[in-house]
Amino acid sequence: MGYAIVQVLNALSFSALLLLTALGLSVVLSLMNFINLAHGSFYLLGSYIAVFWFASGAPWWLAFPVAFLATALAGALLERFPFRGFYARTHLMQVLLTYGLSVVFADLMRWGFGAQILSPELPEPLQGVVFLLDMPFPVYRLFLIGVGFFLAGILWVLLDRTLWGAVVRASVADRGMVETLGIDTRRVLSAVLVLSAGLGGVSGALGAGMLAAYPGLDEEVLILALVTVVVGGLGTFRGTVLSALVVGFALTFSKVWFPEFANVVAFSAMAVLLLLRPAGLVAPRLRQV
Amino acid sequence: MRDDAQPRLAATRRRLLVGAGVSTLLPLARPVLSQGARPLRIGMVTSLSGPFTALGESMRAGMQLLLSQSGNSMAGRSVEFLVEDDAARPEDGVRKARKLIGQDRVDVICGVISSGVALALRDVVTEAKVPTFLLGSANDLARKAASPYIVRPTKTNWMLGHTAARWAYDKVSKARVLTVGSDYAAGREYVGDFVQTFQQLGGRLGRQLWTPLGSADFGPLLTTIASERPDMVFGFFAGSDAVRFLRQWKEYRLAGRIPLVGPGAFFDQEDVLPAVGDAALGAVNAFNQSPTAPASANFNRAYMAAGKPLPGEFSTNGYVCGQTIKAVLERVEGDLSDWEKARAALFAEPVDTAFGRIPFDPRNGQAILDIHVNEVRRSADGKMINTVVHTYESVRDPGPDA
Amino acid sequence: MSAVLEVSGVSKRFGAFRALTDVTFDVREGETLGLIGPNGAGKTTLFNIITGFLRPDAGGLHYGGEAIDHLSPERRVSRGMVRTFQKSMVFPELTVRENIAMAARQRAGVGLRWGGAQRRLGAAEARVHQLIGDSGLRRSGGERMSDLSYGEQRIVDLLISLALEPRLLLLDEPTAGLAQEEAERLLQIVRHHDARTSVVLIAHDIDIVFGACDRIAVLNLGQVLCCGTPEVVRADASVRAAYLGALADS
Amino acid sequence: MVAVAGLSAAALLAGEFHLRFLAEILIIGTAVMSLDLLVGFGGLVSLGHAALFGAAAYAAAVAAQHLGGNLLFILGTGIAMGAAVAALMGAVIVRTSSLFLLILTLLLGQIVWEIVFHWRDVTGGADGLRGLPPLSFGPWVLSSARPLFLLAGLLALAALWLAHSFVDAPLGRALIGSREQPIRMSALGYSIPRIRFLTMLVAGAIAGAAGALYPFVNLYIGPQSVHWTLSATMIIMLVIGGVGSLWGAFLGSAVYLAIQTYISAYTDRWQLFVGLIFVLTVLLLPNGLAGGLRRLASRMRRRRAQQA
Repeated sequence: MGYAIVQVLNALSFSALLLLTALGLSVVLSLMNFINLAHGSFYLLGSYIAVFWFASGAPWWLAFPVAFLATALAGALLERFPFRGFYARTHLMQVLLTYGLSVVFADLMRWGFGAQILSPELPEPLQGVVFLLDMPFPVYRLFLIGVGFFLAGILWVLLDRTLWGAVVRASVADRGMVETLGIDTRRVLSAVLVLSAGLGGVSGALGAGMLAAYPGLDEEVLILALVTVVVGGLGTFRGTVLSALVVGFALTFSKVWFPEFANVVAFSAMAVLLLLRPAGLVAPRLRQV
Repeated sequence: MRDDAQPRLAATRRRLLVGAGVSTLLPLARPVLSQGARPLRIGMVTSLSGPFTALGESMRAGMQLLLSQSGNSMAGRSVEFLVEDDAARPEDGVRKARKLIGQDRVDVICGVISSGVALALRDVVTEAKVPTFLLGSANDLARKAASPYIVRPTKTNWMLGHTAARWAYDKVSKARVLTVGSDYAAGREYVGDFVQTFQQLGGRLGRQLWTPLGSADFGPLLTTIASERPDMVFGFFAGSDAVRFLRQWKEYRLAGRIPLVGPGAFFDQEDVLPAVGDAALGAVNAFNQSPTAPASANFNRAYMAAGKPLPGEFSTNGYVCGQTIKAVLERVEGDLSDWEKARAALFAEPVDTAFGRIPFDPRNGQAILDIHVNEVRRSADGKMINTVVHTYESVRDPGPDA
Repeated sequence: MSAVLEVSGVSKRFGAFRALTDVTFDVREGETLGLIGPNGAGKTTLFNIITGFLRPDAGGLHYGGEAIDHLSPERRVSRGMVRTFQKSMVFPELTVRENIAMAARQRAGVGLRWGGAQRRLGAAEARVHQLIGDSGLRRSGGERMSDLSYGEQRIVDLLISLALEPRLLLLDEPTAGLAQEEAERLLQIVRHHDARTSVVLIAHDIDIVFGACDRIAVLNLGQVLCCGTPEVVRADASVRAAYLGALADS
Repeated sequence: MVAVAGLSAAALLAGEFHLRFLAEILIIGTAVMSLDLLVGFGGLVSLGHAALFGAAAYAAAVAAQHLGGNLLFILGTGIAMGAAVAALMGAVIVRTSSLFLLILTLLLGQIVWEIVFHWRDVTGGADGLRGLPPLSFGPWVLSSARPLFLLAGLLALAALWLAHSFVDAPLGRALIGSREQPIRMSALGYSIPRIRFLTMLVAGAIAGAAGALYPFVNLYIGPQSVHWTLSATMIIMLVIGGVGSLWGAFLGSAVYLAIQTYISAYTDRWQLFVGLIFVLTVLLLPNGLAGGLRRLASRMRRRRAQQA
């Protein structure tokens, strides 16, 4: 019983991690229809920041806002050039540009932070463990679950339930209309991209305790995030949350039941899912003609 | 075999690409001098991108340290050192080796981390008859893939798996031993060799778990291990997998409750231990390398003086590889033209290295090594250190007999 | 005169929105049927259902006396049911000739060939030449589509459909955005094409519809208000109230 | 003509290492060119192309181990395997597009990789297969660099010709149509799944032919040749060379492999070079080097015409 509960919690904590990595990607995709494959780089940058911040002795919880601000700044610079010119381009061109940038950033980060695996010393309050019916479960993972779904909740309120969110969505749907209201849509789009980059950084800071930080992690995280967003159905926030749970449980329980073939089983499950629902779990209704 | 019709085409392209500054490396740019005065060209193939980047950088640093200590000369010949990146991809590694042989005309090839690259190189260097000091650790390199042109100044996976089983059976647990391994060639060999020896000694095993290479989350696996309540766990992971496994091993409070044993690469001093805090404290590993082994002391000092951390396996490997090359050259007075003779000279007498005094097995060119049992202990200044608690002397791979 | 297409009791909802409710009418052989109605009346949805791009929630379609509800869009095309779209849907990167040939080859049954069938391919090419020549376009056919004016693009768009030699041609606002003269030329091409082809024409321009159509169906809020000759429709009080009146007022 | 002249000049002048390197460029280039059919003409960005290439390579290597290296037999095996995997992948992906297609091909390709990686008895697992018998054609053994290079050259020329004929044929035109206006294509009665499926088969067969020769350049095949990272590398090569030009694929693979082979000896930062060149290509040369060269050529022609 304790075993089953902890395995479910394991799945939930991994889902939370997936959700964290996917949120930023999902936000730009759903609101701006922009694919940012450099998202993994934001994540990894956030992880490195957390590693050094935790080691510095400054108040540990500040690591998260710092990671957010630093990557948001990087996002703001990239937004000016070259992202801005690619919002209206095809998905293919966006994929190529941002993937190319991620290759550049990967090597720059390796240059700056070295090739060694770095892993943060977790702050004291997160090092604990709880025993559920005699089975151990780390406090840090409970923290991840909490923060992951909390952040998703905040974003949902911010983007779906506030005027600001309505403006963002309207800016994408009908740019001209919003501009006649005296709103600078370019700044709205910049703000979304900066938010997304910051989310990437803060999720990197949060996830560093689980995934560590090393060259190549950016790509691994990107793939996980991309699979999550796509399985969820492009451009829906609800879909991303649902999909993080589905993918997280699929990956975790394939490890529980078929550890040796975990990847094959999980990949096949996701492929079948995409076959059955070719537009993802939650497909936005689009008029074709 | 070496093609003497060196292409002009390529030489100009290279010049275009890299400018005149490196033209000293151009093979045609220098007149052919007498054998003794011609510089010795050593080409290293190692991973400077891809998953083994950190290890490759360490290996290169180890070799460079030896070269600078020797004043960039061996047995009176000056040495030119060329490094090529294999990105841990065999196809790339082979191409780079062919470049070193065909274009740069190296006298010696060394290096390699990935077993796949090492095995792929085997036929290339054998066909080209280039003396090669190969550092991958797949068992086959000392067995089916052994070659008269290959010398192996490092361990095979069997040497560690086998020794770990002897120690585990004698000192840790004779039954209810669970194994967990990264599901790729090295993991299969380490765990397989451990299981074989352990069962031959009469030990009884519990579950055997495998997990895909590159796992982000070991939570499900660790929960399974916790529910199995084994008396001991033998495991192998490398690089980022090792770091994550060990950290999560501690987070799930298995550290200190279940003895953990593995081959040394799982607890590498340079690559893994600095990244896991005290998560590996008390874990035991069988390893040909240990910073506390007496033979390694001089190397440790010199390596750290160069601003590096306490050395791990691959920096030591790079250094030992250089020591071996140097020993061969000194025994034949710098003349490698007769490799048969040089090889016989190497096998005739052990070589003193940072791994200790190593004799080479004439059947396969494989080093016969002392294998240490290291326990991860806390040093006076709080660092985690692989500390020798026992040494199995002269462990010899079964080689072609296996 | 027998019916080519019978639409009986077709309904379609999108969530809470009733796009079509119990729509019934027919299209007769050789006639031109106008389909008018205000924005959002369901005209394009109806086209999508007829051509198989959407499935109706209720009701059915008969084409040439045969139920076709189970047929994919491609199968319906192969039986001579051809449509155009509200916006111009040409292949901008290809030449005019290649645009039309895409349809002509499909009509000749060689759309997916790779090698062989030279004779049929040649016939398709000839057909393309003929269509371009008959259209009155002053173009050789070698120009890239994206270099053409909008009016010319719409004409090529129509020629693509005609190259399929349709039995039933569904035109979704083919004249929208065209100058009077261009619109008339386009309709002329349709009329001169083949007397046996039935045409369903959606258009906003009432003059065009009343001038060009044998019969007219009026759609409002997803329902057919009235269907008959231009005179009958003009006289219908409900149409006047719902549609014509509104237009006249504005 | 230029291509044939270049190939024969290289065959006469270059040395052992360079010939083998050129053979590798031509083989990888052929695989990248087959990807161009999907990406450049069909708008189908696949991250699973290495699975077609690599599965064919393994099939050829295993066949050679057991039945010898007869060239035609090996080529046939590779083509059949490439087409078979492409058929499986094609059947799955025909109804998806854009990012869904990207992820689905990634997942399917990685499933192939997992099979290769785990089926140790046949594939050698992570270590790959080594010590393959060399290719043979009648009495000739094709193990040294020059015949391998000529073989790769012939393969590349044949594949290029085949791809051109495909693109010019009605099927290729329909593929372009399905990229430009998929909805209109259905309205013209074309079955887009069928177009995509047939294209996958063709691309798979060409990639399979390239894959069949690949293990024999080094008499080795490893699981990296199936991994998605090779697919991503192929896309980088394609973009640098020029999407939609077919011959640009060879240019792209040459540039990429040359950087990787030559720059990496002097700096650890070669990936930075690749990344920057890639980004600059996307920003400045949307049609890649092939498009850039073509533009340059036409400008020079115009200038010459003005002078004359």
